[in-house]
Amino acid sequence: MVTYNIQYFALLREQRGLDAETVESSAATAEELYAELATRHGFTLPTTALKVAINDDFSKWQAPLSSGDTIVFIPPVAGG
Amino acid sequence: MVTYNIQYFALLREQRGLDAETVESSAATAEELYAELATRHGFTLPTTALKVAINDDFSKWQAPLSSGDTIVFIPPVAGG
Amino acid sequence: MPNPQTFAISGEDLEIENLKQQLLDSHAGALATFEGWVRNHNEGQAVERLEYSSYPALANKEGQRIIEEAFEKFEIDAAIARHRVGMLEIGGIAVWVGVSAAHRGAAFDACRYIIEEVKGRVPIWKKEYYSSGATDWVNCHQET
Amino acid sequence: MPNPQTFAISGEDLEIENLKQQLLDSHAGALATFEGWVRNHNEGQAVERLEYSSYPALANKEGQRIIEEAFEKFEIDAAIARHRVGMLEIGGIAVWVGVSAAHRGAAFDACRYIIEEVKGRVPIWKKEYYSSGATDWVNCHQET
Repeated sequence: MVTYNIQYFALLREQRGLDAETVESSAATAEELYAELATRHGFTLPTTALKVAINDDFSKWQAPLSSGDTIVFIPPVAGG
Repeated sequence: MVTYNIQYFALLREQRGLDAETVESSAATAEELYAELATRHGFTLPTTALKVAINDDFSKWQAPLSSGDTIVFIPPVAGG
Repeated sequence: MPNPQTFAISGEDLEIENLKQQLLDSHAGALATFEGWVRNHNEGQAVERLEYSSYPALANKEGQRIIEEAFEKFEIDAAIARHRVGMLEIGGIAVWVGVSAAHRGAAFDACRYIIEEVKGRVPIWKKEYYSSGATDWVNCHQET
Repeated sequence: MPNPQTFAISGEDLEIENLKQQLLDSHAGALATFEGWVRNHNEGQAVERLEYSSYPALANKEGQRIIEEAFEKFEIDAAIARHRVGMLEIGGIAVWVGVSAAHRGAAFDACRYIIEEVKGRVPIWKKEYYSSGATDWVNCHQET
């Protein structure tokens, strides 16, 4: 089990009821981590609708995570 | 011979040294009238570079003129 | 629908904030604008100032037609265009076009249409005054 | 070249005259701008106000990248983009983009590129508050 820092924005923040949390997980990729959190917290957005950022940069869902990484799941953007 | 009112703008005003004049001419079209005035005053622009307005509307060079018409020869525009 | 004030030739400095306010409309979501400023050079020559002149009766009529065409071609809410005449210094605003629309694509398309057509069709002329002391009527180099 | 202030997320009202002044440059002849305002309706629902939020660290980085891309793609002199976050009322300005260039085509193209990319890529979200009392995160309707 490793430690990840998760930040939540927009709809995910609302569904989680938190801005950020630290989780212990055996997930090796962002994709696995989201699946775990979505099940636990009832997130409605599929990964196909999301992007992911690791340590404040866009990343692939399959990129390997390291302990202490900050992960952000990015709901569909709607600026402007 | 009929009477035409001519207004000059931009380069033609400079070459004629007048804003406007009334001329007596036997020209039946704007094209004939311009040829006559260009010869008399040394205008440098060819009709292919000009447009013409009769009574404040764009017109064809071959449109027949009537006595008392106001004719403007329009140098290449350069707004903006 | 365009109103009679949508296009005008102006002998005074353009009051852009004021013009923009006229485009404010709670229905509109997008505003595209274009400003043309006097540049300090043209085709390699140092420009000191510019003089714009127009054939007002036809310029206003043709400008108005262009705005009406923009309303026919694009889904826009409001459009305003102003062209300055008289002597302008470097950095002075020569032309301003603003278009509001529900969607940005139409606002951009109409704004660009209006400025292109104004530059191509409206009887306005530009005389450049160069640092060398020479002057020139822009676009008038063809000889008979 | 773009400077670090070219793109920013702002929690305060955008001061557009001030931003425009930053684009003034005696070399530039053309300024294209885009403003996005809060509309009073969206997809048939009456909107009372909007709340924009962002993921600031990545939003600023991605916004800056977009401006740099615009400099690579188009012959422009300067570009500024600002996006408001927080609660906005109808008619409030959500986003502003301004691009100056020697020629109008590049100014329009770059301005449009920047706003399209900002809307498509920058992590900013919009929550609509309807007259009915309901709220909605725009674009978040897909289900797992």
